Amino acid sequence: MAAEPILEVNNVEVIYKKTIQVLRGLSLAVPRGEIVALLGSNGAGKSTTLKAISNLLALENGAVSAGHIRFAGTETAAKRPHELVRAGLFHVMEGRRIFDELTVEENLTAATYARDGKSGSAAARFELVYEYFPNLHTRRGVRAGYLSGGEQQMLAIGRALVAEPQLILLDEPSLGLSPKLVEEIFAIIARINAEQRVSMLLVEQNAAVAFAVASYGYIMETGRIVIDGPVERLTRDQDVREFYLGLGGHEGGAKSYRDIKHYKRRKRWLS
Amino acid sequence: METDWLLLFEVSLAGLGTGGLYALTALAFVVIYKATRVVNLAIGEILMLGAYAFFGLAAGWALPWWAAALGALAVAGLFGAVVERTVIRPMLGESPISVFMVTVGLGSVLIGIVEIVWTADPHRLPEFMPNAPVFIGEAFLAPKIAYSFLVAAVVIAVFVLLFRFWRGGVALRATANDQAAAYSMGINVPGVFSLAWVVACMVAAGAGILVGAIGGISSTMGVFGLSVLVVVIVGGLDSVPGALVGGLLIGLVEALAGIYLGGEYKLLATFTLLIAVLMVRPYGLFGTHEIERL
Amino acid sequence: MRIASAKESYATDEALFDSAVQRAWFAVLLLALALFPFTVNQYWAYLACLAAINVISATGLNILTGYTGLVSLGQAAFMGVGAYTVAVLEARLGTPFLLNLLLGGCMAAAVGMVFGIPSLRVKGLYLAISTIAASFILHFVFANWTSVTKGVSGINVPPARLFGIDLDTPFKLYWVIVPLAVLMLLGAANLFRTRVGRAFIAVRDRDISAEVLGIPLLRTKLTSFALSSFYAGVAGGLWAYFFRVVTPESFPLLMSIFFLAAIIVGGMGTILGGILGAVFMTLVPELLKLGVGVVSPFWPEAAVVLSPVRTVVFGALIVGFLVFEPQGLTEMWRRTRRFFHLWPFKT
Amino acid sequence: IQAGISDYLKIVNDAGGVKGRKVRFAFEDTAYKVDASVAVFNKIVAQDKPNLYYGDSTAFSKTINPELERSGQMIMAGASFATELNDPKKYPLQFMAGPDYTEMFGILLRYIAKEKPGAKVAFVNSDTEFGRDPIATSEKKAVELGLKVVEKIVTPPGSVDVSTEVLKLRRSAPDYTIFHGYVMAPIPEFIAQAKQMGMTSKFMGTFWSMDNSMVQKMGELADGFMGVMPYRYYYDEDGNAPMLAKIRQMRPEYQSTPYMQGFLTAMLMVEAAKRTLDKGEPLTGKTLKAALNSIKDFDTGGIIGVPISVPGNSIPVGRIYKADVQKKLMVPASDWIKLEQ
Amino acid sequence: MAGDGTPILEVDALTLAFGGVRALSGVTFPVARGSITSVIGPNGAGKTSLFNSISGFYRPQGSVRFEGQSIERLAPPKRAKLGLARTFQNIALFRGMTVLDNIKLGRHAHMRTGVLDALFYLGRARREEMELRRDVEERIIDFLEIDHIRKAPVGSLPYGLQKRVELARALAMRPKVLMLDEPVAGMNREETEDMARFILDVREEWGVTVLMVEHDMGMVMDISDHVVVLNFGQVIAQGLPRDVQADPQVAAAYLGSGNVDDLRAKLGADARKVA
Ligand SMILES: Nc1ncnc2c1ncn2[C@@H]1O[C@H](COP(=O)(O)OP(=O)(O)OP(=O)(O)O)[C@@H](O)[C@H]1O
Ligand SMILES: Nc1ncnc2c1ncn2[C@@H]1O[C@H](COP(=O)(O)OP(=O)(O)OP(=O)(O)O)[C@@H](O)[C@H]1O
Ligand SMILES: [Mg+2]
Ligand SMILES: [Mg+2]
Repeated sequence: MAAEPILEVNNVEVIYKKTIQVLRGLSLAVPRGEIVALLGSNGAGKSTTLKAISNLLALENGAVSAGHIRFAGTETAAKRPHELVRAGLFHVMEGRRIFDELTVEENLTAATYARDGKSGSAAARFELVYEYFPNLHTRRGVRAGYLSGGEQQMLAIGRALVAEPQLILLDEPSLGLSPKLVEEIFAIIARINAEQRVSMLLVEQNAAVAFAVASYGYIMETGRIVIDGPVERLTRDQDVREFYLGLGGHEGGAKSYRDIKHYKRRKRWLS
Repeated sequence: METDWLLLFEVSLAGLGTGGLYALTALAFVVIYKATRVVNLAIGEILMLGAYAFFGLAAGWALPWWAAALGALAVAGLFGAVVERTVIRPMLGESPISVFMVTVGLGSVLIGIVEIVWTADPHRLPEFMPNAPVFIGEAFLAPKIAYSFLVAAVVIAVFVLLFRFWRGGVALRATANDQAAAYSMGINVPGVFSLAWVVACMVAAGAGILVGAIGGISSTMGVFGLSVLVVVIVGGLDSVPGALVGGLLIGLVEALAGIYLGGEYKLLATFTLLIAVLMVRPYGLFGTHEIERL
Repeated sequence: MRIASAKESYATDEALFDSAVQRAWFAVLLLALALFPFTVNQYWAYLACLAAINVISATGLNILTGYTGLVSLGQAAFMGVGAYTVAVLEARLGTPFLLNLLLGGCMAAAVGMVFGIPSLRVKGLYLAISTIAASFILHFVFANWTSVTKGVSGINVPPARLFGIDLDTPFKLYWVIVPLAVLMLLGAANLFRTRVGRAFIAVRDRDISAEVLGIPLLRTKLTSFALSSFYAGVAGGLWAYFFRVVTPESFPLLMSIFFLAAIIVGGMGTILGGILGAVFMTLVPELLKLGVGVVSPFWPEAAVVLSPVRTVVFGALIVGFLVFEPQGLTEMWRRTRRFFHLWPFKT
Repeated sequence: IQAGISDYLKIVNDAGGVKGRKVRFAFEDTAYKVDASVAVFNKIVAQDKPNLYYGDSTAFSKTINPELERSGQMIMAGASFATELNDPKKYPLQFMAGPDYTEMFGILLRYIAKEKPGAKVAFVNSDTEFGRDPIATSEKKAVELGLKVVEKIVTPPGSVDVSTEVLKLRRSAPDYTIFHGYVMAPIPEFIAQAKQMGMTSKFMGTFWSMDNSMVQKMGELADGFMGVMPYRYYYDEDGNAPMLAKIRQMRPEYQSTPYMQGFLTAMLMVEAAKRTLDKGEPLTGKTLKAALNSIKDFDTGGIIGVPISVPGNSIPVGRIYKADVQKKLMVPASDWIKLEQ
Repeated sequence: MAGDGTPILEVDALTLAFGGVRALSGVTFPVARGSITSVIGPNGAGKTSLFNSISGFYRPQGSVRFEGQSIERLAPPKRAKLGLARTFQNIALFRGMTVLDNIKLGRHAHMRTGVLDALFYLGRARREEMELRRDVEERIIDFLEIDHIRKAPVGSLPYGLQKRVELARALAMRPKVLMLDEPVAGMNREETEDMARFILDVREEWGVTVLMVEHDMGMVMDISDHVVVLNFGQVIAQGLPRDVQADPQVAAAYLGSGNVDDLRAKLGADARKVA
């Protein structure tokens, strides 16, 4: 990689409540303008990684106990969370975390705080959001808590659009979305990335779609990266195919859930 | 007994006047609740602190009344900032019961401190409001009540406008709704917290000066906060218009109950009203309904 | 970890005290309680009784607030109902002592249920404030229902009689109050081994999901209110026999706050928390007095500021515990135990 | 209060004590909470085995009475002048160093009846046990004296804004308004608003709202405020008051009326103890109380302006004082009024 | 099985509106005894609302029949007692309890212990609790392979295990119909496989009917017997999985291309368009 990456994570360790270690020397990088996927099983520490980057760990009694995180060349530890956001690092948190008591439009208004210090009109960005997600436009006066899961996810991404950041951390954007909407949202993610040159770090369970938009992938288990590489290479990896893409059936095709055995092969990287 | 319309009118006016003070104090309460989801049971004691600070500055240091009032507001603001920083912020994320008990504790500490510094004896504030009686038509209205009502009305109007037209209103509510998410929108969450506490404590202190001017000050004047609690519950914990309407309503009900039933019925009437309102509208008249979904 | 230790049966695993060591400690504790009054003077017997009464009431509140999540500021008023019931029964009808207590509890439970009705619709802090209403409305009744309560001057209560003995000193009452407290605590602990207690916790954690899972909300909440007020009522009844006079001002709102503070300081939602909190909060004023005794030779005015200092300390304790030890004394107790458990291998 | 007690005991002990016995004084603050008071009582009784006890609130006095009788060891007085306690049958071992609240009202009403026969009177009291205490009986008393009780107003405890009550008061246009159950608030605001409305009523208070420093805090409003006081004020130099002189010598700054109360209580207690010992009897509750009741035409050294007796549990004597705003003092407005039993 | 042929659960003309939003309009479909029936549909189509209506949390118009009996007037706890158990879209475990207690809680409606029994913990209370413990341990905990976490507080568990505990709790409810709202959302392939296996086994070994909402088409198509498609609160198609999948209306409203390679191709096209 020639240019300096927009985000660099080096040997980071994270501890919750001074006792529970979750990240154990994790390193990764997001090159400018690229989408990087971060996969891993439940509880591997993906969300924790994102929170460590956006400095939100303290709210959950967590702390980075070792390592460095650099965003656009500066240490993130030196900045407070809202300053990081205003500097262009936007975190779309797991579980959407929309303000359920505010209306849809007020949710977008809240995101304008991320634009403080930026030029350009927020109103134009609102238009853009409503163009990407017409559903939101029809429901803009409704309290967001009453939206369906998918609509809430749209709103969460919409807020990121309003913020106009340089780097978006996306935590499981496909969670609970219909297949069609997943495609649409990922298409929009790809579009945002292409049109606005926004870099993204994408955490996903749906490996197939994640690989469709990302250029590089990391896979983590219990707090550290176990394999990484360009997406093309990862999709050829036997374990990735079986455990993340569900492709390990006979003749390499998709295997059916009806045929699942009651015993499991262990992942190579756990041994 | 024939109805004495003039009395009814005068009593209603007096009730509304007190209601203005309730509304003002309730506003302090609502601001904190809106931004931090803290039910601040110490509001009555903060009001007392404001009144005593004014007393200390005006009677003790012999400052002119306006300087003493500004000083008292500053003291209360500082108090708010310190309390928010040292006590409330560490409680982020704890259960609402815990946080509200913290404010109960704070109230107790304040009472104790005031008693240590100024003893438990009651005092009177120096006079600073015009003394000429106010007549509306034939009806008499105590001047202090009238002027207090004016002050309260102006302050509340300012806040209503602020919440309506200022982006900060959204930031406040967003922060209350989900702190982590508000942070991730670029909202300065600790800043919002501090601001809310500072402003609310100043409003409460202002109310305290007015209340003290009317009824004198003592270490038990915090019970004023109890009526205010009824006001915010009836109006809705997070609603500025609710504070206003609730304040006037409770003021009126207390006044009428006091006259037509007797003083011992005042509290009974307001609390009965409280339960009745809650049975019909569980979130008060204007409070936001909690979203309940599965 | 405990999971690893093999249990012979589910029954032992479900027992209140699940190891022989724990049972032994419990026996020692009971013995200590039995010997206590013989080793101290009347003053300490008095304090022990008062603490035990507070423990009962705090445990009741813990059932409602700590376990069911319904914040109540009416506990003192419900105690008042119990106390008045007992006072009226004893002074007017002269019915037997233990029966009066039971009826006092039941009366309080009934009144508690009535004030619990709003809890179906009214949630959280709105509910907390509406229980303050209970406090004031009941106070009004005590003060103005003169034909029964004798109004503001209150009712004098003859001493309790048991087996022909007048229980008129703390020393004698100790033998009723403390065993009763132990029994009621065991009852509360049992509760949370069964479906009833689980339903309470479920309502606290997520009430609407609980309903879909088969827990009738109103019924559960009212049960909790009733139980909690029953404990309050019995505590109030004992209070009446203990202080021998009941007036409307005996059960102020401040007392309800005291109980809430006690369970917070002790640790909400644990039986031990109610005990530790109530005992601790009862003793703190006494400790302060000791402190004043120590400094008064150097600072003669100390006794004069004792009262405001007590107010400050009361508040500071609540704040301090919530900020620095949100799980309360129970958590400190556990930590200490863990320390001795591991000692000397680890700090 | 405790300063008054300890000062008098110091005088006694300096003079050699009671029949050679020193009087020891143990003090604890109770914050006027019944359970705290009872705790203190038990502690002091257990540790010091006293013969003389000074309690605080009415509720405490009532609560502790059974215990007092049971132990039979001591007599007790307290800060409360509750009418109920003034019943030697129910409270045989207690007394108060002044008139009870009903007697205070009685003194006020007698004064009014003399000044302005047939006057219209209004009672304003707080909705507390303390506030309600004398109201019902005093109303009868007023009628007996030919006065008209035109209004009775009750304010909730701790209420600050009384404008509606003042409106109500104005409608009844009383000649005299008696406040009871307050220390200060809301009396000043009551008077202020009443004056603004042009009311001509005279305003009166009872013991706890009559301390000079309190009254003077009302400033201008205090002008004309009067009330009943069983003791001489600290600065009162009229008449022959050697004890007051002594107090002024011990404590150069103003001492409040509760100080006087404590002082006099201690005086009576010591006197009772002395008389008991004189008779050669042991110090028990019964003997002490009997000795106390034997006190007849006792000279208080000027604390009270006339010789007193303690026929039952109270000393039904008092005097009307009136605030003088110029001098910032309470000055006598009547002679000493003694109620016959 | 009694009443063979008749569906165990029939939803008939359910209509539900929130303000202006029609969450359900005239939804009608049967759930055959012993089947795995899936409900799919776009976000906001009303699937969760449908579940909430069946379990009694919402009160829609129309009727719900369970084993031939109308239940739309019954309160939620009564329905639970009849054998309608469910899990929730957003995990709804009781954070203050251990895994074991969470599971035990599911049995609440089937127990009779009263407050007095509970206080004394004798007789009925003790007997019932012991029975419950044995049943939970031997049938549910073993079956779902969660013995290692039975004493853990649920709050600290990873997401996948939490979902499994929810399933365990639903099983403790003695379900006849088990309603699962997005059982594998947020799970990776491997965990999804585990869950699919449990669902199949529950049906095989316990004879429980399963009604499920899920967006993971792979799993839905593989294991369901019957699929119901909702869109804007209306049933737009139902039938065998492959028939539904072939329905063009369903594909347009819900499925998208269903093929990642297509997605990639489309994205590539988008990107080129921009460039
Ligand atoms: N606030 C917290 N306190 C203690 N432990 C925590 C906390 N948050 C997360 N953990 C633990 O840290 C580990 C990693 O959590 P994290 O949420 O980062 O996982 P994840 O990879 O995002 O999983 P998922 O796919 O479920 O979102 C888990 O074992 C979790 O239990
Ligand atoms: N309590 C409510 N108040 C108002 N509107 C509601 C409520 N519950 C649901 N809705 C609305 O009803 C519609 C259906 O919601 P529902 O949650 O049933 O969708 P869903 O099919 O489960 O979607 P998803 O797949 O995203 O979970 C949505 O538009 C939602 O906004
Ligand atoms: Mg995660
Ligand atoms: Mg749904």
